[in-house]
Amino acid sequence: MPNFIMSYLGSTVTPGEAGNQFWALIYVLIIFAAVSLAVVAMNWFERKALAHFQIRLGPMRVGPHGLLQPIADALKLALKEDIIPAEADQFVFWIAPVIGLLAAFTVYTVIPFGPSQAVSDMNIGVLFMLGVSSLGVLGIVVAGWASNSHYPLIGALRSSAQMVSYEVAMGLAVVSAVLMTSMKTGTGTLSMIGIVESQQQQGIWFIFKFFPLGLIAFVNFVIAMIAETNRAPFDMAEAESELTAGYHTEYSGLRWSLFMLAEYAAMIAVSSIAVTLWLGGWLRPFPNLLNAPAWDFIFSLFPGLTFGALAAVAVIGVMRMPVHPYFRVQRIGLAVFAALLGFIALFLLVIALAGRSSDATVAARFRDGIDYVYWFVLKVALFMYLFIWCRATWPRYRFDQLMRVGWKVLLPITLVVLILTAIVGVIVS
Amino acid sequence: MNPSLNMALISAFTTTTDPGMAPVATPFFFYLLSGLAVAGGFLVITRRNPVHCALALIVTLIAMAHLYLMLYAPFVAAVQIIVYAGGIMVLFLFVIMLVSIERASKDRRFNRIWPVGLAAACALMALFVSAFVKGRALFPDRMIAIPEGSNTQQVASMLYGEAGRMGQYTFAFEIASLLLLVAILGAVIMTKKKI
Amino acid sequence: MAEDVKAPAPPPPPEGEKKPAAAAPVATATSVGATAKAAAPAKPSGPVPVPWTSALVEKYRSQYGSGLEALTYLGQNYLSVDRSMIPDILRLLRDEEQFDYCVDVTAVHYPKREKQFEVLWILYSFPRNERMRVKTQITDGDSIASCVSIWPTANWLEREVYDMFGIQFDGHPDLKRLLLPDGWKGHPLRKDYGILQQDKEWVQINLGIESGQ
Amino acid sequence: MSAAAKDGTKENVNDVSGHALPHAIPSHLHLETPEKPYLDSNELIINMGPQHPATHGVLRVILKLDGEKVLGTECVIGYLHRGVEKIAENRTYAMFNPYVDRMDYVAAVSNGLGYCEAVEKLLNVEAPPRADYIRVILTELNRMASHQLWLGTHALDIGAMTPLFYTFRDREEILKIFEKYCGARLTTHAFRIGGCQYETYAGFEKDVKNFLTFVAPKIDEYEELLTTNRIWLERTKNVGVISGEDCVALGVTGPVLRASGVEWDLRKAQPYSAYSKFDFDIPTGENGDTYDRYLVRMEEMRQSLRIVEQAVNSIPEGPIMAKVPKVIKPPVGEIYHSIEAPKGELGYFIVSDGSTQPYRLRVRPPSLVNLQALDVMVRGLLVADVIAVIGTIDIVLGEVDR
Repeated sequence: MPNFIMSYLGSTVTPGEAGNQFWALIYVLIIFAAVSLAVVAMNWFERKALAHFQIRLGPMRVGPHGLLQPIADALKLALKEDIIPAEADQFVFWIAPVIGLLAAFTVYTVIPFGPSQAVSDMNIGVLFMLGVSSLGVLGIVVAGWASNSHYPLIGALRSSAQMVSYEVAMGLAVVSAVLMTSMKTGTGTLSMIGIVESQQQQGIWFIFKFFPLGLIAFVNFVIAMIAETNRAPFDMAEAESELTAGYHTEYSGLRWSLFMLAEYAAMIAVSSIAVTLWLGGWLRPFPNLLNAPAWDFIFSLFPGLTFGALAAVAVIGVMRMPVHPYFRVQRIGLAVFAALLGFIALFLLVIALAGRSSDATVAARFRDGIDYVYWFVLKVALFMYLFIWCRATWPRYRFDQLMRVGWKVLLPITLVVLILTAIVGVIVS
Repeated sequence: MNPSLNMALISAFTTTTDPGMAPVATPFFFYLLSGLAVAGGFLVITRRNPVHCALALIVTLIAMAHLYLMLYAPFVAAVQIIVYAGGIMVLFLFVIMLVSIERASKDRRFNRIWPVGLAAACALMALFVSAFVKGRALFPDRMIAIPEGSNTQQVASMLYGEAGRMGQYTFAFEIASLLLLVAILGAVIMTKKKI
Repeated sequence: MAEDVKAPAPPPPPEGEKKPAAAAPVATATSVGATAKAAAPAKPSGPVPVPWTSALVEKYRSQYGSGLEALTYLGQNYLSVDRSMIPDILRLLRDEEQFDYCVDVTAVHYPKREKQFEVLWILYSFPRNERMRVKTQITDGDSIASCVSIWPTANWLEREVYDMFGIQFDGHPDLKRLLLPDGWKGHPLRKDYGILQQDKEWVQINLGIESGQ
Repeated sequence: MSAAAKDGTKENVNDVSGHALPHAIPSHLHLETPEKPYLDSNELIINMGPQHPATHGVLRVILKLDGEKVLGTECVIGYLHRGVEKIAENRTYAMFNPYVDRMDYVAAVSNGLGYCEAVEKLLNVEAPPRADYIRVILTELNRMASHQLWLGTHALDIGAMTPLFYTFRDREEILKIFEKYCGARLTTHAFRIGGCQYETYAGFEKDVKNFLTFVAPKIDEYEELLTTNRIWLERTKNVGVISGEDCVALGVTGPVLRASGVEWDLRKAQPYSAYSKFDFDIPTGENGDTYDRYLVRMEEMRQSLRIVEQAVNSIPEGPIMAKVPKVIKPPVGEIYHSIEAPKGELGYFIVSDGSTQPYRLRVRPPSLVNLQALDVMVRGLLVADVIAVIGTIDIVLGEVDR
C-alpha cells in the first residue's frame, strides 16, 4: 500500500487522466473536506474583515477572537427546526439547495490545484466549468418558486435573468483567455491544466498578455463572477433590504446552511477559475525568470513562513489578551491554536528543507505539491478578500441597472476585447 | 505489504491500459442514462405542474449530455448543458414562474387530439425501428476507433474548416447564425416599442 | 400605555366633559370668539381674541357678509365661517390669497355645544409667509365638504379626522380609517370616548386576547 | 412655485405636474395598466411590511407590481398608534411633556422644543435667553443625530452597509452629550415649559466644541463613501423625483421640500427660539430626487454645526427658567406653533379650556404628511426604488402613527 501511495505521488498525471478511480475518489473527498473547511474559515474571515471595515470587532465571544463562531453557527443551524412552509412544493423545496450545492461542488473536479493535483484533466475543462456553474442558478430559481411566496419568487426571477445575462459576458471573457493559449503552439486548449501550462510556456500570466487586453478581459470576468455568485454589489437575488432574504426567505436550519455553503463554495470555485485562467494558477511568481534551484528553495519556504506569520499573529493575540480569569480559557485556546499553526509551519519548513537536496525524491515532489497548492490558495484567498472588500464598499445595484451593465457595458467590451485579442494574436504570430 | 496485493489494488482501481477519458461499465451507464432520459421525458408530458415538467426536462437533457460524453463527444455534451440545461431551461422557468400555476395545473393535461399525437408518436417510433432494422449495416456493432484529436477540434474543423480551406458546414452554419440573429432582432422589435 | 393611563389619572368623567369651569360658557356659546371671551373670566388674566382686520378679511366680509368672523388671538389669525361656505372659501384662499400650503386639518369636540364639532384648517402661504386658520362648526352627523381637490395633502389628514372624530367628508376619494384598524368601533378623540373604554370585541377577535387593558 | 397649485379646478389638481396624486387612487388599487400584460402574467400585489427590514418600523406598503415595476402603492399605517393626542387630554401640560419624546424618538429634543414653545406661547411667557441657547444647541445636535441615523439606514437600504456604522459611531458622541446633560440618551425630556430644567454640566461647552471638531471631518468621510460613488449616484439620481409644486400641494416639508428647490425653513421663515440670532444657510436642491435630498441633508448637518458653533461660543449667562406658575393653567384659547424638526414642519395645535390639562392637543407630524408623497414618488419605479424612497423621505413610524 505505501508503495502504491508513493508511486502515485510520483506520478505526473491527474487520477482522472490516469483512469485511477481510487485516487480520484480520494481527491474528491479531500477537496470536499477542504472546501467545506475553507467555507467555514471564509465565514469567520468575512465576519471579522467586514467588522473591521466597519469599525467593530465582529465575533469575539465564542472562542478566542470568535474562532469557534462558525462551528457554533454550524451546530446551531444543524439543530434548528427545519421549516417547510405549508403551501410550499415539498419535493422541489427539498431538492433546491441540493441542486445548488451539487453544482457548486462539481466545478471542483476540473480545478487544477497543481499540474497533477486535480481530480481530472478534462479536455473541455473550461466548458465543463461554465456548464456546471450555470446549473447552479437552477437551485436558486426553483427554491424561489417552490417557497410559494412573493419575495422568494421575485428573488428567483431576478436571479435567473441576472445569471443568464452575466453568463454571456463571462463566457466571452473566458474565450479570450482560451484564445491566448493558442498563441505559441498554434492549437489552443480548453483544459484547465493546459491553460496554466500554456501560461508557463508563454512566460506570462494571461492578465498581462497583450496588455491591456488581458487585463480588461480579466476585470470583466471578475465583475461577471461577482454577479454570478450573487454577491454585493450584485446581490439582487437576496437583497435583504428589499426582498428580506430573497430566494431563501422561507428556508431555515440545515437547508438554509446548504445554500450558504453552496454560495461560498461557488465563490471559491469562480475565484479558482479566475486564478487559473488569468493569474497563472498554481505558478509561483516569475517561474521562468527566477528558475534557479536556489529560487525554488526560497519560494518553497513561503508556505512555512506564512503559517509561521499566522502563528506569530496568534501569539501576539495571546500576549495582548487581558490577564484575567475570565479570559483564561480563551488564552489557552488561542495558545493551542498558535501552537497548531506553529507546528504546521515547522512541518512545511522541514518539507521545504528536505526537498531541497534533489529533484527526484518523493520529498521534493511533496514539496512541489505543497508549493503548487499554496500559491493557488493564496491567489484564491486574495479574491475572497476582494469579495469582502466589495461588499463593504458598494451600495447595491438596482435590477435594471444591473442588466444594463451586463448587456450594454460588459458584453460589448468583452466582445471587442475578444476580437482585438484575435487580431493581435494573428498579427503577433 | 504483500506486493501481489499491492498490484491487485492498483489494477482494481486503475485502468492504465486505456489512457484518456475511457468510459467504464459502458452498458450499465448507457442503460442507466437512457432510462433516466426516457423517464424524464415521460414525466415531462405527464406532470401537471409545469415547474416539475421543467425539472424533468432538465434531467433528460443532462442524461443526454452524458450520453454524448459516452460517445466521445465532450464538446457537444458541454454545449448541451450550457445552452439547454443552463440557459434555455432557466429562461423556461423564468416564463413558467410568471404564469399562473394554479390555472395551468387545473387545465386538462391531454386535450382531445391526444389520439392523433399518440398516432404520430407511434409512427415516429415505427420509423426509427424500421430504420434500425433495415439499415442495420449502417450501425456498427461497436465503436471502430476512438477518434483522434479532441472532439472540440473536430467540431471546429467541420464548422470553420482547416487552415486554408472552408469547412464542410461553414456556409450552413453562418446562414443559421444569421437566421437566429434576425429572429432575435425581430423578437426585440416586436416586444419592445422603444429600444 | 394603557397601564400608564390607568394608574395616575382619576377616573375619567363619563360624558367626557371634564371641566365644569369651562363647561358652562362653552355650552351656550355659538362661536369660538364668544367662547373665548365668555370663558375668560374663569381665568385670572388671559389675552382675549381681538378682531382681525386686514384687506383679506374686508374682501371676504363684503363678499359673504355675516357668517364670517375674523379674529386674532396671540397674534394668530383665524376665520370662523359657516359650514356652507367651506369648500368655496378654502378654494378662494388658495387661489386668490396664495394660501397654497394646507398645514393641517383637524377637529375639536365640544360635546355640550349644539354644534359639537369644530373643524379647522391651518393654512400657510409661502409667498406671504403668513399663517391663518379657518374653522367651522358642525353638528354630529353632519358631513363637510372635502378639500382634497384643493390641497391633496388633506387626503390623509381628513381620513385621520374621520378616524378620530367620525366626521364625514363629502367628496373624499377614499374615506376610511387611517390609524385604527378598519373594523374598529367608535372614534377615540371624541370626548365621550373614555380612555378605559376599548373595543373589547375587536381585541378578542383580532388579537386573541381577553382584553388589552 | 405656486403656479400650478394656484389653478383651482379639480382637473388641474389631479395633474399638478404630470403625476397622478394620491387621492386619485381608490382603496382597492384599481390601476389601469397601459398595455395588455404579456401571456397571462398577472400583477403581483406585494405586502411590503409591516415586518420588513427596510420599512423603518412597522409601515406596511401594499405594492402593486408589474414584474418589478411599481404600478401603485397604498400605505397602511397605525401599527404603532398609541393615541398620543388622547393621552394629552388626560395629562397635565407638564405631565404630557415626556410623551412627545416618544413620537419622533430619533429627534426627541425637537419634539420637546416644539411642545414647550407652544405651551409657553399659550401661557404668554418666554424662555430666558440662556435657555434658548441651550435649546438651540441641543436641538441642532439632535437634528444632526437624526440625519446621521437617516443616512446610515438609508445607505443600508440601498445596500451600502458601512456608512451605518460610521454614522452610529458619531451619533454616539451626540447621545453622550445628551446623557451627560439630562441623563437620557434617546427620549431626553430635556426641556421644560418655561426653559430648561437643568443647567449645563461643567464641561458642557468643551464637550460640544470637541464634538464639533471631531465630527466635521467625519461628515466628509461619509461623503467620501457615497457622494461620488457611481453606484450610489445611479441608485439615487432621478429616483423618487418630486417637484416643488407637488411638494407644496402635498404639504411636504423639511429637507424633501428643500431638495425640490423651495427655499423654506421655519428657522428662517418664522424664527423661533434663538434662531434669529444665528447665521446659517438653507441648503436647497434642484431636481428633487433622492440624491438631492441626500446632499441637502448632508449640508444641513454642516449648517447645524455652524449654528451650534455660534451658539456655544456666545451662550449668555443668566437664568434658565422663566417665571412659570407651579401649576400650569393656560388661559382659555388656542394656539398653533410649529418648528422645523429634522423631518419637516412639526406643529402643535393646543386648545386650552383654562384647566390644567389640554382640552385638545393636535400634533402635526411631518412624517405622516411627507409619507403621503410616497405614492407620487415611486410610481413607475422599481421595487428597489421604493426602498430608497421610503428611506429618503425619512419617516419615523412613531411619529407617523403617534
